Amino acid sequence: MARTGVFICHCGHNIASIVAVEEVVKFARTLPGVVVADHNLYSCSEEGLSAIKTSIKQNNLDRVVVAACTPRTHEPLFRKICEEAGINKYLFEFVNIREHCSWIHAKEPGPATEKAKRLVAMGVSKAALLEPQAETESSVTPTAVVIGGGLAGLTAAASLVAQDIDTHLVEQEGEIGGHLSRVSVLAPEFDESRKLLDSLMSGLAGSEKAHIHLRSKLKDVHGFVGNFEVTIDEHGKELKIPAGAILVATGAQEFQPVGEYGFGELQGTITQLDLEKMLSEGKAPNRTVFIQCVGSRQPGREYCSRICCNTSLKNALRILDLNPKAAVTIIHRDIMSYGTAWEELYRRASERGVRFLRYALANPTKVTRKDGSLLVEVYDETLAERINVEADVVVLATPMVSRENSGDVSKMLKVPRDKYGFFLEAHVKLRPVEFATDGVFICGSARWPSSAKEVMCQALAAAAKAAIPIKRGKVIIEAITAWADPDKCAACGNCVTACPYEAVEIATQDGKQIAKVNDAQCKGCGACVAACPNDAMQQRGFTTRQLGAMIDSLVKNALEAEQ
Amino acid sequence: MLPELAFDKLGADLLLAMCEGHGNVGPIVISKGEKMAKVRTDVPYQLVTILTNIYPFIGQKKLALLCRRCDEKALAELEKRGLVDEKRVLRIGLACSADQIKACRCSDPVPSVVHIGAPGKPAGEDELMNKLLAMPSEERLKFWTAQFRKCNKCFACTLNCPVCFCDDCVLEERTFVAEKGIPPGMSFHLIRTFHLSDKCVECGECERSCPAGIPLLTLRKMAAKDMKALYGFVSGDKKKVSPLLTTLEGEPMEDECHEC
Amino acid sequence: MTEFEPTILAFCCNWCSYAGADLAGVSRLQMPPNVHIVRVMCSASVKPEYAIKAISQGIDGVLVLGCHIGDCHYMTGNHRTAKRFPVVQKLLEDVGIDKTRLRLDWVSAAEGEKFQKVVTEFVEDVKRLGPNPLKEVRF
Amino acid sequence: MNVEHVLTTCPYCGTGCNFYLQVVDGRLVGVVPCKTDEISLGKLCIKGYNAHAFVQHPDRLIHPMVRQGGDMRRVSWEEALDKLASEIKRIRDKYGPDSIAVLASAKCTNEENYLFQKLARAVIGTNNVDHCARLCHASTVAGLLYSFGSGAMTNTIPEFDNADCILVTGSNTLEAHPIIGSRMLRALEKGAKIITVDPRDTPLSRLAAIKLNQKSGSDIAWINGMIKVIIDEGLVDGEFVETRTTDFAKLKEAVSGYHLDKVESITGIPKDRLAEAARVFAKSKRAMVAYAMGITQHSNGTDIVKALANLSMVTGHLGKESNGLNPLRGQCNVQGSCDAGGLPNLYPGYQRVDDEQTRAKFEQAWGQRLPPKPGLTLTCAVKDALVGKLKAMIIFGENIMLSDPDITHVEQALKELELVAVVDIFPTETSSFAHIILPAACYAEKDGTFTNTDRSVRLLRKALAPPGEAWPDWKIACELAKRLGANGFDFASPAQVMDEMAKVTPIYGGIDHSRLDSEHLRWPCPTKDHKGTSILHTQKFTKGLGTFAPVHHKPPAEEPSEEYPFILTTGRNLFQYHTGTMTRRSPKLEREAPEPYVEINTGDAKRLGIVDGERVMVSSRRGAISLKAAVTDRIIPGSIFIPFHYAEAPANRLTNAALDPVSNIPELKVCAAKVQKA
Repeated sequence: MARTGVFICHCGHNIASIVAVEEVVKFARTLPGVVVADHNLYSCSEEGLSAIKTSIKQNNLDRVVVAACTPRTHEPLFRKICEEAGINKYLFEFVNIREHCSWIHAKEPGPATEKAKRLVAMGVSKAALLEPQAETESSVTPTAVVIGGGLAGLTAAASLVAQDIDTHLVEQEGEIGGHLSRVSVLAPEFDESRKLLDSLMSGLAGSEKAHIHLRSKLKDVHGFVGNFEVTIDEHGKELKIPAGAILVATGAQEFQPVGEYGFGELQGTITQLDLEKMLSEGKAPNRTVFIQCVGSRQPGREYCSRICCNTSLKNALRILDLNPKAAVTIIHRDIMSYGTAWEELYRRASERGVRFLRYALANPTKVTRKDGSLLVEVYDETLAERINVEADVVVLATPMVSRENSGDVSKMLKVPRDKYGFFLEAHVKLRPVEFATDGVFICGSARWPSSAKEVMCQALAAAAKAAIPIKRGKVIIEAITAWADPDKCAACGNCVTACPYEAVEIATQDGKQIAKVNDAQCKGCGACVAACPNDAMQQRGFTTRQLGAMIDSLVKNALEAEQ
Repeated sequence: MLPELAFDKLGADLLLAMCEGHGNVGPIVISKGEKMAKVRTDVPYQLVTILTNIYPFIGQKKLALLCRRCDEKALAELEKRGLVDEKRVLRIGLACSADQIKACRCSDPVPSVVHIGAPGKPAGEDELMNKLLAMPSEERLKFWTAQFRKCNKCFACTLNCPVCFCDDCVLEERTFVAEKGIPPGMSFHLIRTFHLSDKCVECGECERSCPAGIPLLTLRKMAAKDMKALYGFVSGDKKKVSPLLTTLEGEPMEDECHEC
Repeated sequence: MTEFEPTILAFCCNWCSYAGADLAGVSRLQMPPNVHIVRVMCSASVKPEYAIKAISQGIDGVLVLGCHIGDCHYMTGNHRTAKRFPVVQKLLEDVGIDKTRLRLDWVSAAEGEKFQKVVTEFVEDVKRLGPNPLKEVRF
Repeated sequence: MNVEHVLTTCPYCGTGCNFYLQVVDGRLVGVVPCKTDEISLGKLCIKGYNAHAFVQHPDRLIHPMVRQGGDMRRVSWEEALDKLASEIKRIRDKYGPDSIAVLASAKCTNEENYLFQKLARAVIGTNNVDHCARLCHASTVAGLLYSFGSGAMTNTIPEFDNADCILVTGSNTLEAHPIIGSRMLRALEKGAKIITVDPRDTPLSRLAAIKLNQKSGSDIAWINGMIKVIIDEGLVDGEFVETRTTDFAKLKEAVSGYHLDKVESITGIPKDRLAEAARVFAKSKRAMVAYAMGITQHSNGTDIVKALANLSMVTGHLGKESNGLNPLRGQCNVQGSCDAGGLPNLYPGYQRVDDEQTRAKFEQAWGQRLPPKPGLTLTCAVKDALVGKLKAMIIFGENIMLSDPDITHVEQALKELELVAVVDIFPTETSSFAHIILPAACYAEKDGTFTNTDRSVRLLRKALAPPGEAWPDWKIACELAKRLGANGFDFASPAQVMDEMAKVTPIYGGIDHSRLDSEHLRWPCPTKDHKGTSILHTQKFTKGLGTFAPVHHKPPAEEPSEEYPFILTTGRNLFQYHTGTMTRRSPKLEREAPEPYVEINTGDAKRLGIVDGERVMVSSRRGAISLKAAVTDRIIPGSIFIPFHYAEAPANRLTNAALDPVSNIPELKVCAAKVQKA
């Protein structure tokens, strides 16, 4: 029989003002296996924690249940306390009676208290069946592979090399730089991108730690954090790179608005990158019209590409610098020039006579050719009238879209993408530059269209994160992995099919075919558990007996109470 | 004659069939040269189930068995899960008699190759199923609870099932089947139906061997109808992966929100 | 006779729906206190057996909440969830249990409101159905 | 490689289902039902499906063993049998033959039981031969012999299918005889009305049209009550009573006092429900009564059986298809072991040992003088051992240390004995007291016949060799007899034994193994060309006229008191069988019912503050056991139920050894007990 301690947190007034904590404590004392139940003002405070610790020792508890806030933020803390008090941290169970109870039932103290009791009972019943777990360690190859040689990839690579880590930079083009090399100046500061590129390159060129692979494509990835094997195709010949971490910096690409506003047909309709080229050659047209949100913020591609407005503002000003008499019009749906520096750019543009006309998706702008020049017919939402603007050049500000090969990369690395094909980080706030797949990191526009500055921040962050396992030299795998009970397993292979990470295989063990799970490869999603027909597959910390017991507990405390 | 067909034509080492003996009809396994009494195809033994019991012991030998359409489908379900090797299991196609088809309410009675018997016409839809589906749900629940109340937990339905491949059945566990003792109640039958939803070949052996006379085949047919309606899935096709294990890739995704 | 208060069991995945529930809490979004959440890592790990067990034992409704399709922390986990549960719903119907007692839905970590909406709706739906008939059945 | 499907008979309850044992190269891998079997129709219960599981269990006894000081020493068969023979001789010479008792076995074949009783009577020279039938249907044998002249099921198992009404009392049929239960379910589907009378809610009673719960030990009251209703409302089958029975007047007089109010106060059965049951039963065209231990295991068990016989005769529900009185025998061969003469007062075929001519016949057949006076019953043998009158017990496959009442006394008795020889397939609670242990073959390892509860004589076919040095019991009996200097034990096979048995046993006269191999025969089967008998008493009763017995309600030997407020009743559950020697070694069965428990009514539990699954102490005047409480509405308030399978909490520590004066069956179904939190 387990010796369980239950600790209910007041969280100041957050819980206690709604849930009758003492009542829950009294109830908890009646639960099977509970030897002590107590409450703290703030369980996570110093005295709260030490109270729990002493109680564990005094009552030699072997299970701890804390009913407080959410495990997503506080579980590590309480697990640590358990360890310090000398019991395995996996013998701890968290019950959420704040976010999932007091805060959302603020007007029903009575029912909220009853619910809290039931939740605690469920937690206790699970805790009783928890088992101590040992976290497994595995070694780490002190090498990083960066996929993509644009600003993101370069920055990350440079940072890794600077940390004295062997780094392979894999670029599919014939030259390093990506978009950076197709853009001459970077707003809002208008400094030359060339300089930035050179400084990053010099960081790499000098070091024997840096290995640059041009005209190289990712072909295959195997293994897991610390022990990947990355196969690339370096113009024709195959190369296998053992690596500890992988950074995805594949960037994005400019959307080609074929067919829109006569793009591709009408001479003079171009994209931002075409314009960048013109400007870099010192050519500045007399009459320029920018059309914003071409192919974005519309059905099918709802997102805002975030950088196009600023790019147009930057280029409008550059045109005026090169050709002060030039007429520049920006036709937009909203100008997104967020942040002080960018807003300043917008102010300067309007001061220097850039015309801003606002159109709506409902009344699309038309571009036609009329005796020698382009005629842009726009319905201005502000004036509520149709305006014709003549132009030599019409710049179509199109969004960045995901690389068409991002799908292959996602499959090879087993990392998710959103529906637009951009990669999805593990958690937007908590783990912004990591993937759920340990040892694989994300930065730059591959995740989301980003400005140079954002790209670099992300790249440095990703490099820093990637360096952690490499510098530590070992990775610890959280013990929520799955295992198969050899006595029950019928080797039907459902788990193998279900596993998104190829972590399960059917192997022969003393003459019998059974499923085997590779701990390091298992991410603990439990897909195999649900797929298993006879309950042979189990996930540590979420066994079917544990969850089954929670259901039984709810039945007992909710339904049998009814009668 | 069966042995000739099995041993000489198909090149089997063993033959599994059912024949007369001791005033009864039962299963028999013979090797080449061994005698065998009168074969009786009118007694519906589930030969695939019998095969799976002895399969682990036959080593690399080839075994030929009398194979109705349902046996054929059961073998397909086992093969695609890597549980039997098609090269070691040879089929002697047996087309069921009209009576058998009627008794099984069988909608798919003709094996791909017919060695014995004449192909018969499929039976119509399961009358009980249609009757039940036409009922208001309260009635339906009454019907099934009354049926399940008779369950004596003998496990005949799983033991005799050709596509139940687990030695240790989850229905023997308390984990999911909460009810102590007998009858095991609703979860027992629902879980079993779910487990079979992507593999049941509607051979009807569960119903035939149920001492309580619960219309289990009808329940299976209902599930099969559901799988068809949901995923166009029909079991017994070696190439078809269970829809419960395939992903939705290529299928349309709903509109999303990403900013967290 | 007091109004029928259903007992509802919910499975939430650690990455999206559980976080969504947390957000709902942080945002103080009020909802009926009938739902009891069991945290799992991914909706793909929720065995249909749990739902069947719960409903067989008289639980009035079961909610399974995962990440939106395409957003699964484990790439394709919730695809499988999406395949499995409609089957269970059908089977429940086949034996005469209203399938609305089992609901599968997607709630992202950002969708506190959606979590509130789903919970409130579901509790309403189950109230409309009344108590789980299996509560009364004696086998 | 060699794969065989061997058709044989189930070793568990008395239904006698046939099935195929799957044998692959000497390894037993499974059980396949026999779809053409007239009894089982290709259906089996969970025990049947697991009948292969224990056979090759590592615990099997595989060597003869002899006690030496504290522990058992492995010896050769020679040594073991010589020792046994010399011990028997020594004790017989010193104390006389009646100081020795042979326990035959309901788990052994007819042939073997025939040899056991022949060994006792013709070789050792005592009628002290008995077996566990004493504990189950001794009262049936006695009661029905009195009423009908034959103590077996009057009808056959398949006939349940076509009954319009089935009265089931004292039988948890779906758990104890699942496949007979499934026949009743078939009848139910066809619209038959099932009436159950039982202190417990059973899986069957939950499906019954009329469900009556009587207080344990009040059976004669409700039966007489029903008879009174039937007489008062003119529902008697006059013609049947007139032409086929005698002493109706006595019955009429006897039941006249059983007004339904009085009956209700004794039994707790609401009077109108009882009256309704009486009408339904009497008015049905085809009505069957099925009963078991709940009726027989009482200190007035014989009278209760007679009462049921009265009920059947009054309504004329006898001697016709799907009309009859049917004791459900609990073990694979308990019918056969009685048929074969494993009883102290009866030779094979229910021929009395105290009848001059019969004895002469057997002396002639066996070439030996035979003891004239009936021997000791099992229950009396234990009592005699306690007082030192009995000195030796030769026990073939019985586990009296768990199956018999008041095992504290059984234990003392066994300790008192100078010789305890146990022949069994597994070590048992009883064998731990043995001086000599002999390893036996189990059902799957030998040929022979079982006679099931509906008198079908069914073949066992050897599927594989016994483990180690184990021998079939028939061989052991023969070898022992020879060492005791006997002739007439040179049998080469059980078939030859059956041939001898048939010669001296009229009801088996026409039966031999070669016929049985392809024919379904039920005794009486007097001649080789006789097809066997399905329905008994069709034209006349075995004894001529059926005799009504005026019997009266008598309270059980022990009634609830201040100190022991509960009525304890014992029995089986679906997953275990008797003392568990076989089922508890079958993983899937053990897993379903792994531990002892006491069923207690929800209300009573609440009152005592006991929650489901909690450990409690149950005690009676004879002892106490600790086990888990199973709180349920499926037992009536004031009663508790404990299955007797579990050595770790043996129900028979508590039960009362009060005996029925006629049949010596103990009152296993009623004793006073108390329940406390442990």
